[in-house]
Amino acid sequence: MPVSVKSVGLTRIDRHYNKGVYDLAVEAVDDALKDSGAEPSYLVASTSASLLLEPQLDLASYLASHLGLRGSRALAVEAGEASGLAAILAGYRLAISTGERVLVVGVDKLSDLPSASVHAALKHVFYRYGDALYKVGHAAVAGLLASLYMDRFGVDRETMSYWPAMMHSHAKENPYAMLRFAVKPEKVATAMPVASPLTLLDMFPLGDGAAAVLLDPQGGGLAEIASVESSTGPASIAFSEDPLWLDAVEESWRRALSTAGVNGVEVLEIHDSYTIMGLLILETLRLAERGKAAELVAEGAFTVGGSGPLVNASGGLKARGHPVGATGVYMAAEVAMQLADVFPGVKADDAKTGAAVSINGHGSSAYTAIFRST
Amino acid sequence: MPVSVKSVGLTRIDRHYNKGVYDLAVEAVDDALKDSGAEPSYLVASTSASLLLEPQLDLASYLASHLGLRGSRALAVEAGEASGLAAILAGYRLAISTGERVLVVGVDKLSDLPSASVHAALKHVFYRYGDALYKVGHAAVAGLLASLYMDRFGVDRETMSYWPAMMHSHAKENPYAMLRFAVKPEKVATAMPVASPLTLLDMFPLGDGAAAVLLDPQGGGLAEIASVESSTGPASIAFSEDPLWLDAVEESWRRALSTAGVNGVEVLEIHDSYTIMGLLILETLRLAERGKAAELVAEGAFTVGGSGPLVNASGGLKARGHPVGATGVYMAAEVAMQLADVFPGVKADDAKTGAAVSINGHGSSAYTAIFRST
Amino acid sequence: MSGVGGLRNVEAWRTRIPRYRFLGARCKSCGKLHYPPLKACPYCGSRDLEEAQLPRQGRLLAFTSVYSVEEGGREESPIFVGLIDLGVARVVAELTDVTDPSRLAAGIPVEAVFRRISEEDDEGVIVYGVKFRPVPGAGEGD
Amino acid sequence: MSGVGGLRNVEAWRTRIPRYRFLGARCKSCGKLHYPPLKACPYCGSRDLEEAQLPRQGRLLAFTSVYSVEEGGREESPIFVGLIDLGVARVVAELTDVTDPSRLAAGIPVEAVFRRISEEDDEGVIVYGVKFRPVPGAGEGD
Ligand SMILES: [Zn+2]
Ligand SMILES: [Zn+2]
Repeated sequence: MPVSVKSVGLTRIDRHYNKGVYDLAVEAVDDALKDSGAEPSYLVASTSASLLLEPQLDLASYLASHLGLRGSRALAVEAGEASGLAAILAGYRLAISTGERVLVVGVDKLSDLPSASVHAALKHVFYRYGDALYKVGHAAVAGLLASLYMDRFGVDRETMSYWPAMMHSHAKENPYAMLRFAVKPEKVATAMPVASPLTLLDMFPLGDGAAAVLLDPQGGGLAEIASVESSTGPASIAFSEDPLWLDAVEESWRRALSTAGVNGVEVLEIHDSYTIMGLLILETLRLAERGKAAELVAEGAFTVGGSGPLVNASGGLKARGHPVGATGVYMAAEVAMQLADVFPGVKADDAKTGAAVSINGHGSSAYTAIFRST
Repeated sequence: MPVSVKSVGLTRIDRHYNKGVYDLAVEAVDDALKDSGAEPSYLVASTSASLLLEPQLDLASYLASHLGLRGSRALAVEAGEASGLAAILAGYRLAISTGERVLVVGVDKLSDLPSASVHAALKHVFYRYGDALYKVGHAAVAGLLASLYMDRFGVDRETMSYWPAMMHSHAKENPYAMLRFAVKPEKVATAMPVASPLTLLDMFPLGDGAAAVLLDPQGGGLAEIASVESSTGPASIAFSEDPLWLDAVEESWRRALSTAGVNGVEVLEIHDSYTIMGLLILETLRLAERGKAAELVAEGAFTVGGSGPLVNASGGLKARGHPVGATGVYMAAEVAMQLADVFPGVKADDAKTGAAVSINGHGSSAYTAIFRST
Repeated sequence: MSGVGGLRNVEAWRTRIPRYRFLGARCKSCGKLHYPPLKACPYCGSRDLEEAQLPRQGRLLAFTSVYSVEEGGREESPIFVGLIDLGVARVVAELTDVTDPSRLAAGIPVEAVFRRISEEDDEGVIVYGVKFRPVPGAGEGD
Repeated sequence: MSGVGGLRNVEAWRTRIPRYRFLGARCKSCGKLHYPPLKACPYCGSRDLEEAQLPRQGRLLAFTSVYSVEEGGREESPIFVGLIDLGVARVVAELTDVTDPSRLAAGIPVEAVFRRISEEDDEGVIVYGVKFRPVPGAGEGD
């Protein structure tokens, strides 16, 4: 029997000054367990940036204490920005091989410290002795990739701006999203510069959030897990023959499709920390030809009624938000809700298959989880 | 077919000023893979203190790059001081459920920073808003437990000193140990105080190290994994009816014995960050009556020729060393080597079963791995 | 600060009330108190908790003199830490105003006082909260 | 510094040689060079590597002006970062001596210079290494 996503719980992503990691995590878990009542045997926690900003080792066991799950088996999984899906992978494997219920909880807080400190911490998703060496924060690599992309494919800034606009239009309908307002494409290029050609409107906001997913090897619930796969990629964009092609994404996707026995999916959540990463993932997944993703986005291919799958109905990292260690768990929960037709926002009508694709940084690692409706 | 410890690799624990985490990890992995030649599909990394001291997110994927394992699936597991065995648990479950080889690598560096900074980082194995609140470093809780123990059971300081003496006498024979010299029991009480009644000779040294274990679902190699189990415990010693009884250790041990179908083991590596933790674990495992562990140690019960199992032939955290995130991987490797009769130090003659028991802090979580000879 | 610091500004503010007022939680299911308050009872796991004032008087169950301390605490070494029995709960806390360490002993009465827990750091945050001191005038073992 | 700092003292010392001398590694198996040197070839995974001097002259493939920078870098905002093609290898590096940002463009020649990478922090460590600058006197697109 396949492992299922029995239930999920989400908190709205926001600057939760009055809530700490345990407050947020408990809220998400309460939401996930409110109907099932079933206690999990394993707790897999996923936290990333907070580990550096407000250090806590063995966070998973202290989280178990806050949840009243003393005696459960608890551990934390970390893979940078892909931590959430890495925790789903670990939880899935635990559920399969033990036959026990596994609760996966992603939680992270980015709003407690000044943004300059947060950027210094987030920079460490890149290689410490390489791209993270200079005091340039988190955005530089995305700026380089965007610059390369525009040059190589002759894509103009305005066309790329349809990505954040689409994300905001999706997030408006998602009660869990951090940025629930529309953004016109023409406003993107002239917003505060972050790493040229990218602006603040191309970048994820710094917010706090927690998401919980209860995995059940007895089946039932929102959706089934068809496969969870991953691959590591190069340690730097400098080590890639073609940095605009994300090797780790391609490989994790190929593995996941093959294991799931499907050729594609109808609903998709992908990692768009910056506009360029969303576009490169679309192209690496072959949902758009090279250099054509932005144009397809502008044409509405990936929103409701479009020719492609529905992508980032949540609003994506850009507008739903990106509480680093929690993001992959949000993605998994959102896709499962879509397949059960209970996602409280933009919906993929009658979708039977969905996927979440998460990466760290420029693609030092990538994770793909594929779900099917029950 | 059971998952086996195919091969292991260790670096000597030391203050490796000239080696970083990747240097150490690669050394350990080279040692582990030198004979097998088999490439793993999964890499599970375990790092704990270094995460705070020399931050690197998604360390596992950068480690894969250093190992030439690009395209492998890599993630990091963290459970404080128990991270190493938590990584073994995750790796074991991955190996069972995927049928693929899993390389578990534990690595940590404690010697790069001044010890006051290291104590500030290590303090975070305790609960951030509780026992870790005060500026007292890592040793305070152990001091409290030792003080309680001496009071309650009328154990004198001198009797407890036989633990570090035994650890040093074992470590002398272990080429991978950090402190390879004898310590007389009478020197312990008068060494530099750390957290009264404990002294520097009751405490693990701050060293760097890496250990690698290749898990193979096809069997063969040094030993078989009979079970890996864990349990969370209280968030503080203040929340325990009896803080001298380690609930999480008892539960993880009970679960592991039950799954393995054994009543005990012949060779054992346990977590003795401080003398008192070693004694409390011996008692919680019922290898000594309450309050009698130190006396039994002094009588030689847990060394070669003793009445009990051989405990910490490596020299333990006390003298082999305790590179935090790596320690559990060292333990697993050492027990597997004992069962294959290739441990290059004090040997358990003809042992058929062995175990590693690791905890975080005061026992916020505990892990037990049980091995049997092939 | 080259290593890992204490509570950050916003989190120190967010978590101040229990520390300032010495408020723990009482479990409505098993009746037990604990401090600092978690979101679940550490004894029975129940999530049905209410705020509860902890007594300020207690007895020392055990203490330790910590010498190997972290940065920012070193100049005051040793620092004394106690496991304190408040009757309805136990707490681990720093001991302060220890003028004569030789009088520290299991069983002596101690009382909660409001003190500075960490000095101003680069972020400008000073953390306050409860420490315990030997009850002035009370003899050892009273 | 209230957050997460740069290289620590000992690790800055330990990793200084490749940074000071701009030394990468050449793969004996596939022949490719990379910088900073890893323990395995990023292209073919071979562990059979040898030290290799990187050329100091190259061309800018792409650049970005970074405004949202971390603490310790903010006063110099924007900071320029480039992906540089050295022929035998590519590197990501900070761009320095950019007196006229409007002349930064893909294709311009750049050269390696030895510079301070991070200022003295509380631990007293200053990290030096290679940055790249537009070749003085070379016109845009030369
Ligand atoms: Zn209760
Ligand atoms: Zn090569």
